Amino acid sequence: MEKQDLLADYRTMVLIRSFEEHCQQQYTRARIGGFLHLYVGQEAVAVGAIGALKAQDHLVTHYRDHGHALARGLEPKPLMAELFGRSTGTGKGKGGSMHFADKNKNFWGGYAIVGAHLLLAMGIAYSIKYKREVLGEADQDGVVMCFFGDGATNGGEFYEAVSMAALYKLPIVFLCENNEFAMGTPLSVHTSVTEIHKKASPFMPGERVNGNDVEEMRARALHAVNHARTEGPYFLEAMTYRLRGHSAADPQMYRTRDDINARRSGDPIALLKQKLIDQNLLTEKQAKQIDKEVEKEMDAVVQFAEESPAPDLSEAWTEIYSKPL
Amino acid sequence: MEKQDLLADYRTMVLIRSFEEHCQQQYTRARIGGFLHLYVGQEAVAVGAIGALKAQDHLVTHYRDHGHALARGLEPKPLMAELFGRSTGTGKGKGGSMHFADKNKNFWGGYAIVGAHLLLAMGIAYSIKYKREVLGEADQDGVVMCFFGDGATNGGEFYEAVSMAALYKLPIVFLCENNEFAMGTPLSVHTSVTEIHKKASPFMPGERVNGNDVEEMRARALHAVNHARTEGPYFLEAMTYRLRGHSAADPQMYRTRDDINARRSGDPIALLKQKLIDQNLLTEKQAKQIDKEVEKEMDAVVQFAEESPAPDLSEAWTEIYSKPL
Amino acid sequence: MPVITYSEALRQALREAMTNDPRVFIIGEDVVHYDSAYGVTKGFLKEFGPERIKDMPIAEAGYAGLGIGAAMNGLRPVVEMMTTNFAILALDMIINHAAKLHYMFGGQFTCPIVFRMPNGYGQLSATHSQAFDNYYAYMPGLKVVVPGTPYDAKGLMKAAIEDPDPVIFIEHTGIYNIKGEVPEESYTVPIGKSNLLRDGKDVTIVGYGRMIPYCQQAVETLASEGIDAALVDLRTIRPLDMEPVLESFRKTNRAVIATEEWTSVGVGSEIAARLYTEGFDHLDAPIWRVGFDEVPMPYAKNLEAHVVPNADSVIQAVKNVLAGKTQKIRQQ
Amino acid sequence: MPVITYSEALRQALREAMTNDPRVFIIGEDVVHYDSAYGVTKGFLKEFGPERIKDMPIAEAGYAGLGIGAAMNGLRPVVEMMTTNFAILALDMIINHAAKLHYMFGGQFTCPIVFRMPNGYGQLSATHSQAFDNYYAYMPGLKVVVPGTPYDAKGLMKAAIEDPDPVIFIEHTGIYNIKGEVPEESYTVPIGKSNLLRDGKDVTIVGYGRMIPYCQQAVETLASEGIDAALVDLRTIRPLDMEPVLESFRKTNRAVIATEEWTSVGVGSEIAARLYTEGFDHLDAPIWRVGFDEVPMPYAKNLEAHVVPNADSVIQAVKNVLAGKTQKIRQQ
Ligand SMILES: Cc1ncc(C[n+]2csc(CCOP(=O)(O)OP(=O)(O)O)c2C)c(N)n1
Ligand SMILES: Cc1ncc(C[n+]2csc(CCOP(=O)(O)OP(=O)(O)O)c2C)c(N)n1
Ligand SMILES: [Mg+2]
Ligand SMILES: [Mg+2]
Repeated sequence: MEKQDLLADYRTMVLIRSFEEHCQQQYTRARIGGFLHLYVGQEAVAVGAIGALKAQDHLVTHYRDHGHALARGLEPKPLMAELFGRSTGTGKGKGGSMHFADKNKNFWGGYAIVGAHLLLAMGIAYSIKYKREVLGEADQDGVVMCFFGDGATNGGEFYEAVSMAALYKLPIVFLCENNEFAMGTPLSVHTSVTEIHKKASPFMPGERVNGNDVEEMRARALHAVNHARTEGPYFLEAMTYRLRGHSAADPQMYRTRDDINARRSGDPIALLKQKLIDQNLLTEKQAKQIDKEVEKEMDAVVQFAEESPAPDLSEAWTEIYSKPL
Repeated sequence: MEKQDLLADYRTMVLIRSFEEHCQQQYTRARIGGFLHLYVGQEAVAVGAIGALKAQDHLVTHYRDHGHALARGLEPKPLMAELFGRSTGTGKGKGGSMHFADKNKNFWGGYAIVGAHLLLAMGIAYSIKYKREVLGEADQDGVVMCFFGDGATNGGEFYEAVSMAALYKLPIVFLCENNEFAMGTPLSVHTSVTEIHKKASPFMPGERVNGNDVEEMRARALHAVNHARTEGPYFLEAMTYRLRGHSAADPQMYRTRDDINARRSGDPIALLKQKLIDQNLLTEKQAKQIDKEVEKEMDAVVQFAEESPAPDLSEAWTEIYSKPL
Repeated sequence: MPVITYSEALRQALREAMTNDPRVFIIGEDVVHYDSAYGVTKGFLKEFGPERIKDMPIAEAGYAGLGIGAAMNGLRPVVEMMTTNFAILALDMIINHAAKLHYMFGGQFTCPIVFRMPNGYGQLSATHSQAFDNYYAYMPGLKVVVPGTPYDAKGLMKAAIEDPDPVIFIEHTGIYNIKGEVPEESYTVPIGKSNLLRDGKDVTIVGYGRMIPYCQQAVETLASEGIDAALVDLRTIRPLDMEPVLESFRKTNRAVIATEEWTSVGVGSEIAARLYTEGFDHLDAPIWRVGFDEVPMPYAKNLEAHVVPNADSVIQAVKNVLAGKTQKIRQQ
Repeated sequence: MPVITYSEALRQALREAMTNDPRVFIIGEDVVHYDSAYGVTKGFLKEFGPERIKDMPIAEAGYAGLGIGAAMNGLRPVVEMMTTNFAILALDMIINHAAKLHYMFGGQFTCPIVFRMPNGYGQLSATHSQAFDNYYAYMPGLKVVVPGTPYDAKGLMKAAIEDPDPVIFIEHTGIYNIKGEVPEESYTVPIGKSNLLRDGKDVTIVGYGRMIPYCQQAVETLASEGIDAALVDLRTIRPLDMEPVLESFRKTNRAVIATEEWTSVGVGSEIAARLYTEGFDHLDAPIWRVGFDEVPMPYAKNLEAHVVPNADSVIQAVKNVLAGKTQKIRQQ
């Protein structure tokens, strides 16, 4: 596996942040509709964890999927186009924010039924093993990484996924982003086991890691992925904090501005920036330069989305079945 | 709580066994229809555990409910009548074997969707706490005991019940009868965590007990019920073995006659009988006498069922709603 | 009479029930800290305290079961499912338990519970924009109400909470803000009674829930064009009360059925089947059904707008019926 | 041609698919150690080994999801749900995932999966004796087949496994042992095509699945009484192929719809609605629908027999239609 390039990670994190800021803007301008769940504050989790994956590995995630898609290397343009509901979007405008996907990158998509996609991820992991062991495809050594939130660990589908992954010793990493809230419900209100990884402890090894530190995140993800590839499922609980509302329309009655401000010290981008500066890998000036470049890229991204055509109305009736009747 | 009367327990266990043998006979004679899940071999669990309950406590169970009903003190006659589909049955002939119930005994019924009734049990426990704390009913100090099998611990409803019982610190004992099979599927084939109580360990204390020893069963159940009454949920895993098929129609392809015979040494009735004889609490002659009395009682039970009328056809249309529209 | 929103009407009914009966309590996702996803029970925490309204974990079956167990033991839970799309995770609880347990234990237990759940859409894509009215309306043991006006929202909610049996209460995110006259006093609207909202002689429009405001618009537009349409609001979809529909149909001899669901195998199918059968001697033209186009809901604004019904769809359907046209339903 | 059971016909199709394509595998509860709950895949463990057929934990959503994920990644799972009653625990997987994912990701993923599940009853009481055909038939993105003969059981199973999209395959515990002619060779029966089983001039009977054998009996009895009934087997209930039904109806002008489900808001409702609408000009009498009485299923033998449809119910319905009677459906 590659040596971690912290500067590249920094750039990706800035890119994600900027993408999200632009989403918020375009949502306010009503160019983006529906539910918009921003990833602001959690960037180090996606960048660190997904950085631990190889090309043949697989990714499955939930509706808060922008950061995961960008970290996996999906192009921002078709993603923004998807948000605009344009035919050039990753889902041809049919999926929107919650359903980014790119089959070519083994990015199996964002799903919007909380907890449900863990089962699909488990199934994909099952199929990898089946292909290797039954179909004799020796090159099938991929690992599935599945992202979800703390709130998603209360539902039965979570449990069935974890339990079956263990039963069949599947190559899968369950990655819980514990951002301390499920929508507006605080962690301790929605579960008695607030150390989320312990919920999986009867079934598999796991640990809690600092999800705001991209280095630690990547290191532990590498360990987890390695374990999954060679031995079986592993559970990672990444502690992080969502700096924006649950969705772009969330009035955030459940916390104060002060609450949020108090957590800005944990902002993973600020932390990484300071670390890079401390290690003489980055100067303030270079950081500004990165911001500028990213900003410019984003302008082009928004422009691309804007200029893309809306889907033809006949598209409503395509892709219901892959083989029409 | 009463001092355990081992002789009374013995009698109840023999009663359950005999009831089940008669069920099997009547099933063969097509007087009983549908699915018939016998409790033969597991009698010590019901008698021991339910013996730990007080009158104000509650019982919820699954489709293998005959032993639980009898141990709770339901009369055999209306139970047999229910099996015969007669209007004198506990459910007026509408429920059958899988749905015994008696509201007056806080026996909330047998349910046939595997794992689902754990949630109802959790809800009943919630209501007890609510009545005490919100409605101010000081006498609400009941505990719910919920029975289920090893196979039932793989589904999401199990998990949600356990997790929510812990979150709300409910007065409930989860009692898993681990009889090593879910229908024909062996324990180690259906789960990676064969020490079932560990599945609940992130959420509550629990332990494995010898479910074939009625003394141990009752002692640990007393501990569990006490814990539930004063502190919150508790998990008991009772090790036992089903000596008959999953249902009366099961050809038992998944184990041999030898397999079963090898387990007869664990037969809870034989074990208890020996213990009582060893302690000079019972003679072979007295044991025979008990068998005879029970046999006689059962003859009357079957006769009652036989002579009871089938429900009037109009009964098909009653009790769909409690307040008809 | 005060004019208030559908949402406020629901709130009044819930508040009244909570105030009058301490056995009534509310559970659901984000009903407390988030102050309720669509604002219906906003402020209830302050008013009733943390034991009477409780945030649930994201475990739909779990808290449905909590409610059912509590109802069996004499409480009166109102369970808020955030949307009907998530409620299918609790179907086993609702279908196999709430709907069945009074019957299967020979009447020993009752289950006085209300499941609130909204339908709706709004660029939310395929999994968040469905209607499952038919899943519940099909089921013996359930009562299913779908109010289409603020007045009925309040009256049916009161009736649902007072009802000793399980009631599925289907709302709609698209009409929480519509307004209408609602008495301040307590009243109930009976479950199982359809309501003639407007008499007319040219065609009978039958609908419920979210389609009612659209139908009301349609009826007005049609009137301005000289078409006199009757409108019947079913209000309850199990059990179905067809009598007011038939009474109107015997005068108009033509009908349009407007339901917001995929058209095939829906509640509208049953309404059509009954209307044709029981109104057989009064049929002048084929009935037309208005619903979603039968595609998973797309995200893009233009596509979504293209496949959902609205007032115009109803107007067009009426015109088709009056012209004697025959509907061909597309499934693919 | 060999005469074999419905069950054996299914087995042949499954065996053939398993033999020809190593991507095909079977998962379900008690399919291995118990040798399959209703015996359809008996002996498959020996024939195909433990990786190709696997006992699942009692986690319906879990193994449905396992199948869907595997299907997305190129395998061809056949998922056996022990009965349709338990399958509702997997509805989120089927409805919100299998049915939607091709569409919502703009065609990037496919989901070639077959969900097998039997309906049935037999003194099993309320939670084990239901039919949910309508839940699936309602859903865009799914195909739903319900074979009523051994021939179709084999041919449709082959077609379902070869289909690149999710197929719900509804069987019935009551007809696993019926017999019929089934070619030994490989063949498929196309999904989405109804089948005229018998031509007739007096009335058109429309049914599918378990009702087909009953309808066949009914048709014979009716013939012996001088009533010439046509019989159309829908075979697929999504998408609906109404053309053969209409063709017959245009000759008979009268129809009976026989489906084993609660009558209201079922698949039969849709068939009736379409038949009335599209056959409007050919209506001579109200249509009659045969189904379960709308009660939770009781355990007692006499009660159960009283509320389920059979050949006699179909015969009686035909006579009612021929007498011009109007059906009143009872919901309570
Ligand atoms: C089954 C289901 N129930 C409820 C919802 C509504 N909902 C969407 S996101 C969410 C909160 C999820 O919280 P968490 O899993 O912690 O993820 P986060 O949003 O914090 O990343 C809820 C309740 C849903 N989409 N699916
Ligand atoms: C949700 C659901 N799935 C499947 C079944 C069919 N079924 C009935 S009992 C059973 C096995 C249950 O095993 P376990 O929980 O160990 O209980 P035991 O029968 O051993 O007492 C199965 C699979 C069911 N009733 N409900
Ligand atoms: Mg969270
Ligand atoms: Mg067991």
